[in-house]
Amino acid sequence: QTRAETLRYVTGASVNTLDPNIPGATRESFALSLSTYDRLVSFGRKQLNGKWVFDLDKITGELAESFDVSPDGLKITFRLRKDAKFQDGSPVTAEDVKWSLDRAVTAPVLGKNQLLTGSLTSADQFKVIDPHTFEVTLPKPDKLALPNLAVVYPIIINSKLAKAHATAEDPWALAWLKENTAGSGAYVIESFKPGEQVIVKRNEAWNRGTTDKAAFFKRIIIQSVPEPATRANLVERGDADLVIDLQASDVQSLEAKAKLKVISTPQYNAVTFVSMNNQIPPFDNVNVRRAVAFALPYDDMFKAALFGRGAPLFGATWEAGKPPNGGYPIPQPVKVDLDKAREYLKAAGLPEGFATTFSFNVGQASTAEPMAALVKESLAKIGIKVDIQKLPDAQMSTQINEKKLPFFTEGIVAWLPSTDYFYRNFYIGNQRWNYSSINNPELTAIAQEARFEPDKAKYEEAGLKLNAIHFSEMPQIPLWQPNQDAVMAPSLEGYTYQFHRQVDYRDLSRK
Amino acid sequence: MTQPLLKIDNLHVTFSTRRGLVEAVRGVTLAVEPGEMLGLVGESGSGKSVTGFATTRLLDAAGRVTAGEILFRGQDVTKLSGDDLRHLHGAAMSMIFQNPRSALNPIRAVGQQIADAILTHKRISKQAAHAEALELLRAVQIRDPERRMAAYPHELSGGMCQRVMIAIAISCNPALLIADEPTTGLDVTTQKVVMDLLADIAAARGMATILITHDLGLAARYCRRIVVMERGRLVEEAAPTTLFNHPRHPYTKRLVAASPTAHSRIEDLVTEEERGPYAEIVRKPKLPQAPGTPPLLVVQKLAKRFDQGAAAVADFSMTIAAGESVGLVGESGSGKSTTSRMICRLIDPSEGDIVFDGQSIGHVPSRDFHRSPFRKDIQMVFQDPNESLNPRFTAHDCIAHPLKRLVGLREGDALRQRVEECAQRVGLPLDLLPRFPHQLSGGQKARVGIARAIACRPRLLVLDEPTAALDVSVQAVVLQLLDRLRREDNLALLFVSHDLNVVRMLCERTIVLRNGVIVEEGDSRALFDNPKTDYTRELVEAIPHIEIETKLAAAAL
Amino acid sequence: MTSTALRHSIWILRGNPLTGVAAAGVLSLIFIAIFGPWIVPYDPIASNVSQALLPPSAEHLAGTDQLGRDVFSRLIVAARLDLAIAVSAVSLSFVLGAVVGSFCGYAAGRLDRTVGRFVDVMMAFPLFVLAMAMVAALGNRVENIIIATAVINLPFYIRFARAEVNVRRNLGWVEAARSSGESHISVVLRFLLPNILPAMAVQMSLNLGWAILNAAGLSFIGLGVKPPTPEWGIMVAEGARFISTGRWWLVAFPGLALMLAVLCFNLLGDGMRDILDPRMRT
Amino acid sequence: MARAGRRFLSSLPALFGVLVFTFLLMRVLPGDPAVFFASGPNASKEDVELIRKQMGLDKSMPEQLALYLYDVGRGNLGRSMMTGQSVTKDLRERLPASLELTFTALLIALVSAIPLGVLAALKPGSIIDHGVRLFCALGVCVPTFVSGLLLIYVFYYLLGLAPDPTGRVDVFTSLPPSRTGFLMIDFLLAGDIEGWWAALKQLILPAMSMALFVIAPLARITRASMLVSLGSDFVRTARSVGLSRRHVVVTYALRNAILPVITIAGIVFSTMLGANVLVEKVFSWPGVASYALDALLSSDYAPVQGFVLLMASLFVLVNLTVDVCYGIADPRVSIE
Ligand SMILES: Nc1ncnc2c1ncn2[C@@H]1O[C@H](COP(=O)(O)OP(=O)(O)OP(=O)(O)O)[C@@H](O)[C@H]1O
Ligand SMILES: Nc1ncnc2c1ncn2[C@@H]1O[C@H](COP(=O)(O)OP(=O)(O)OP(=O)(O)O)[C@@H](O)[C@H]1O
Ligand SMILES: [Mg+2]
Ligand SMILES: [Mg+2]
Repeated sequence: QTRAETLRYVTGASVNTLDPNIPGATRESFALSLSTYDRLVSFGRKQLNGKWVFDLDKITGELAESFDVSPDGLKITFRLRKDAKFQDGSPVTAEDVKWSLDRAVTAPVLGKNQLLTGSLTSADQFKVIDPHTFEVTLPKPDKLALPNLAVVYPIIINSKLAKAHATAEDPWALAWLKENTAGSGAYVIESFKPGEQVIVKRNEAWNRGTTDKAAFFKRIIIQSVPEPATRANLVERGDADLVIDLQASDVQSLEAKAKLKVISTPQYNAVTFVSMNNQIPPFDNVNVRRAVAFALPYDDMFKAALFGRGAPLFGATWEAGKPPNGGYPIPQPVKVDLDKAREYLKAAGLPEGFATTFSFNVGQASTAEPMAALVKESLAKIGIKVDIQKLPDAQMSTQINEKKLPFFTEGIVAWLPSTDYFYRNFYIGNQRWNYSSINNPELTAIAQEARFEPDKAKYEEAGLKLNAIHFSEMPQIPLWQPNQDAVMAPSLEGYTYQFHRQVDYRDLSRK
Repeated sequence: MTQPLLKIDNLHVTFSTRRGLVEAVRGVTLAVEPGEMLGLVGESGSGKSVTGFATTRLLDAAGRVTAGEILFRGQDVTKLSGDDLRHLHGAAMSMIFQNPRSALNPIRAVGQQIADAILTHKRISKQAAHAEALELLRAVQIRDPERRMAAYPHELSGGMCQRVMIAIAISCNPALLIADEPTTGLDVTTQKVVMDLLADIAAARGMATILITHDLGLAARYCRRIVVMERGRLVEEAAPTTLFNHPRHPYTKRLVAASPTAHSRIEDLVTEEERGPYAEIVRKPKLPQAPGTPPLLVVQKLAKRFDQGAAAVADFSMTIAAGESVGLVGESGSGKSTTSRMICRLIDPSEGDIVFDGQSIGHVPSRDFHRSPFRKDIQMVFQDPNESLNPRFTAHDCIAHPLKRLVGLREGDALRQRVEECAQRVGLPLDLLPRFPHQLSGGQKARVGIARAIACRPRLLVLDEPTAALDVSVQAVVLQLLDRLRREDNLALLFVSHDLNVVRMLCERTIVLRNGVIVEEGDSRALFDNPKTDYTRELVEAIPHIEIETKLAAAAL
Repeated sequence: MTSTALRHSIWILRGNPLTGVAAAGVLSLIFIAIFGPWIVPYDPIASNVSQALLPPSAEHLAGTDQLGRDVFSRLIVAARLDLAIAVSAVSLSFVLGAVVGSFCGYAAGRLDRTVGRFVDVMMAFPLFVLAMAMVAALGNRVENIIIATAVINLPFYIRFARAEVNVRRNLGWVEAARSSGESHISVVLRFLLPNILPAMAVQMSLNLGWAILNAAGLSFIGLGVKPPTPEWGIMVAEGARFISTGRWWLVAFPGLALMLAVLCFNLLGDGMRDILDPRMRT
Repeated sequence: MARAGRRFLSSLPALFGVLVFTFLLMRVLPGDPAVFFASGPNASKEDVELIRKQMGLDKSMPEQLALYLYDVGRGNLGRSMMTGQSVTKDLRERLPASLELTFTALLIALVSAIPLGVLAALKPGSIIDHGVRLFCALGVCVPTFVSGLLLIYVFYYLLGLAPDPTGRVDVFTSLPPSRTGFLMIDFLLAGDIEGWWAALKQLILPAMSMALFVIAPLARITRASMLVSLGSDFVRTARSVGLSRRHVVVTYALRNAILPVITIAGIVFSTMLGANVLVEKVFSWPGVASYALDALLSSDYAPVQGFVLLMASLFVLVNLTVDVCYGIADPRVSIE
């Protein structure tokens, strides 16, 4: 093998399991699983502002040669590729598919809760018609059913191999699959050192790529390098081919040097917020939340924390105060306006301001820290005294889960970014992801209803309503969608921004 | 006239220290003939060692010969350098040092160390050097030399270490041997053996020797000629007899007087002038004890066991009457300090009782004894004056401390007067009171220690080798002082020492301790003249007597 | 200070100019710590994003940071906090360690062995990880950073005090104090402790530097003091992220400040050791 | 040997203390590991419960402690959520990396500190002495992460002399069969000189930045004890019989002076092993310390507990080794 046929990818995170379903799996594990396992279907891609991104609306076959959705939308029939083989050479059959999907909805795995969002909840919904035909039945037509089969969890596992390693306590071979792969994917694990590096080599027999041939790179090295500046040095010196999670300042300077290819895609399925806990005083008062929304130094934050690398979600003008569309997220008509903020505070009965803490997690420090300093400085001007709290990641998630943080910054991401999905997951119920703990019956009702709304116009209508409620309630303040900056050797091609915000190695090739 | 082996002419040595230049040797002139043994005596700090070091060019980096010359076989040693110097060391002249244990490399086998010395000057094989080293060990009369070759210094006794040291020094047959206090730090019994050996070897090999010591008796015994140094100067040079019988220089006179002999009495130890106004008191005979007075201190079956193992002291009983002085002697480790600390109630006895003035104090835990009314009645003087004063207290503070704690005096005139009074009684000049310990000499520190102990007018004073670290001349003064205090105040003394000469002079009764058990006790003179046990006899015989005085005097006639 | 002590110190300094320089450095550091907030040209926490990341110039002597704050002003103001952290952490462990250690060293026996074992337990801990865990557990407030730093220093002080007292406890003057009517406790507190102070002062001076670095290390992994408080460690840690983009001033100046402070403390400690230990020099 | 055995036994209570203390300390951490690891985009309450159960956190504290102690007794240190591996396995794989780095650093430090200390002691108060002092002080006044980053910036990024700072060996070098876990040794055993060289090159920078930090204490103690032993009586004896200067300095003075250095080196080694967190992070070194750091920040109990236990045991082991070395170097010790 030559260096040219090898892709060296460096990342700050690390792969900790070979089965993405294992609780605690990292983002890098998800990324790896896309290459080592196949799913029934996958997302297509589209161009957004000249950059390739995944396309939620275009589902293409992966192990499925083709699929049909019945007119009532309750049955999806998949016809499997006859030439598809697992990495051990055995053919992929509908039985394997059934076992794998049964596992995803019944075993104690991460996939269970994800597939639920696509109305896939029970093994009864999966049926083997013949060795190469497979059928999924839905209780209701659900437009997220098919996309859900393209996310990372519903991997198709070589059931014979897996069953051979299953035990009575572990019928789904969770333990074995954590450290072994039994897939049909484009790459085969060559070595796996958790926390350090994974090396995979090409599965020559794999032909389910976009161009119907094996993946381009013969070998991929996925290596953990915790220090972001070092990662930047590595690509710059040409020792690494690709890196995605760099600091904004490094990307800016690499871009300026113009020696490397820098592809910056706003993470259009992600949002960074300043969240307020709507249940904790004084943030239970909508006027306080509005006051904060008009006192944040958006431009400065965007510039200082992100070096302007992302899509801002502030400073919009909404005609007649109405949201311009029903998408999510949309830029909000907010900007720094301290007089307005003071008025809201007065309206809230807190003209003198109050004291609170603003939290962020250590892992996010490089962007959150300057942000926090600016928030503190700006809010001080309207009398809100902010104490900045930097929490280790585990503590932050615990406190969020326990709804103890009054005021903090976080980011969210949706693999299947549709308006109702966002609202249902991040604004409803007493659950962790409802950062603002908002409890608005109207919003809840609209969002739940919109989920099964087949009509595009009505759906848009619901989106508009939701966005309007969001603005008037201001449960949390969307700031921006940060860029995913992929920095790579100029010879690399085919990079696509993927739903899981990682690289799909199968997309890549070298000129 | 033959050329002397060594001729030192007007030697000046200066040290540069943080307090400026210190002239340690100022104009020493002396000569050593081949084969002769010359004694170099003087009080501590008089420049004896520095003279020796200058001669062998082993001075500290800070020291420099500023004037004069040192001619060894006609060659000026001060101008040598490099290989010439190395050849001088060991091969031409060598040194024996005071503390043999620290003078040997602790982590190198002694045979190896001797061989090292041989190999630097002779081009022979390692085996040959080894064999020669063995020969030397035999020559210095070490028993079982084959085995000792591989021994490390810590496995040898002090005496054996000194023999090894001598073996190293003579390994290359130097013409001149400088022995700097070769026997201090050894116990009395070994001292004599080592000195005899040294003298024999020097005589047998025709080596000239300079014997540096502050023990006039020792020098007198082995040397035909003695030079006396004081504060860097040579003050007198004479044959031992002359020196003893007709010392000319005042310093020599003092030195001679202060050296205790088998027959000297306390009052002889210091010269008339020094005795001064107190002569009267000392001469006054002791008041006879009224019969029937209960003894001041009764110790009954005292025993002490430390954490692990055997008893350090066992079954120790004694009494002391008011105004009486009792000596406690015994070899090192025999339990003298342990006993005295128990009596002082600084540690708790494991068994037995201590009755002071009719009241039992043995059962008051030492932890609480500081509150006892008897605390001020029993005081102690500690062995090493350098370590017995708090470095952060001035002399005044030291003496005032017990007064403040035990008598309850406050800072003020009354206290100052008491302190000054104590200082006067121990003969401490009042202008020394504001000084810190490091600004005082050893003798002065000892006086401060005694002043502190007597400040509260105790009735019993326990002294744990109070003079062991002092010069003879200072020791004389201190002994005198103690005796005087005892008579003046009717103070009882428990005097711990291993210097039997001193005990004999100072104490009426003596207790001999061995391994924590009393082996003999009785009237001092009787005990020393007629020891009943072998152990005591050994101790007594090892005392360096200065019979020389008479013997040499006879020879000189 | 008596005149002899003064003369003595001058003699030492003449032979060892580094110590003199270090002493001067520490003095100016203390000066800056006290008067820093009044001598800075800019508000150290006022942001000005339009002026962000400017290289050093006449206007901003040490450039500006990501938020357009004047690095020089921040450096000056940080001196107080850094010194405060170091001094209080070290004093805390010093006081505790000296007292506990002296009592153990004095008592010997069982108490000593028990505490000795406890100290062993502490020493056996990977200390930096212990500090991290403590800050993580208690929250990254300045007090907690101080406590964590103090705790990981503690075993060294206990050991040190123990050893120092151990060699002194049987000296004549200690027993003399007891026979002058002092209780055990006051012998330890009023006699032994003051005597081991000079030796411990050396240790403290060396440790001050170490404490500053420790705080910097905590900052580097994100457990340092809270933003936007200026602190050298945080500034270095933040600046380190910019090394590769050529914004050297962000790491160089705070690094230099940190370095100079630690250097001064170390050299001073070294020099003090020599002053106190005549054996060390001729 | 018996002494070493006794020493070891007497340190068992300390180890036990460390064990329990760490256990408690970890539980005091406010982070809930279950919540943290259930942070996939759709993790629900059940997922959290599931992880909690997997980690045994659903039981009461004393029960957890008892279980933990039982497990440790059987050599099972639990499972890391972070890497998904058993902690024993993780530590076994990573410890050689840390040890190799620390050993090399200590070696570099000793090799430079001892001559420096000796030089300074030979001419106390001279320019050399001050120079050494300044050099050492400079070494300790830079945080290791800064010196590490600077070394990378200069030697890797600017000059390109050093290999990329990404772990123990260049990714393109094929690894030798793992026999000892120490790459330097494994490469030698496999006869792969090129690989050995590659591994050595990777080692130099991190080892340097660690060594810089410990040269000072080592040089300082060397100087001090060298001064003491140069001023001692036995050195004077050696000089008085005319031994050559080299012989006096090396065989007599240095060999005695090295004894306290051994003790300090032991302490330095064990503290370095636990404290090289930052160096491991900066150089992406797959060692135990950075492993523990990550675990700590994500409240992953088992690895932190395992790490602390490992460090404490190593501490005991190193102390024993130092004792034994001391016993060999100093004949006086065995007598006590
Ligand atoms: N290294 C040194 N630095 C400074 N002064 C020194 C040094 N060595 C000796 N001296 C001084 O030189 C003087 C003579 O010292 P020396 O050691 O010769 O005395 P000594 O007669 O041998 O005494 P002792 O009987 O106590 O051994 C003393 O006053 C001492 O202070
Ligand atoms: N604190 C202690 N712990 C254990 N053993 C001790 C202690 N103090 C003294 N010993 C032991 O008690 C015995 C008697 O010691 P002590 O100090 O009383 O002897 P000594 O006669 O004063 O000797 P020296 O003449 O050397 O001062 C010795 O064997 C010593 O080892
Ligand atoms: Mg002398
Ligand atoms: Mg004694």
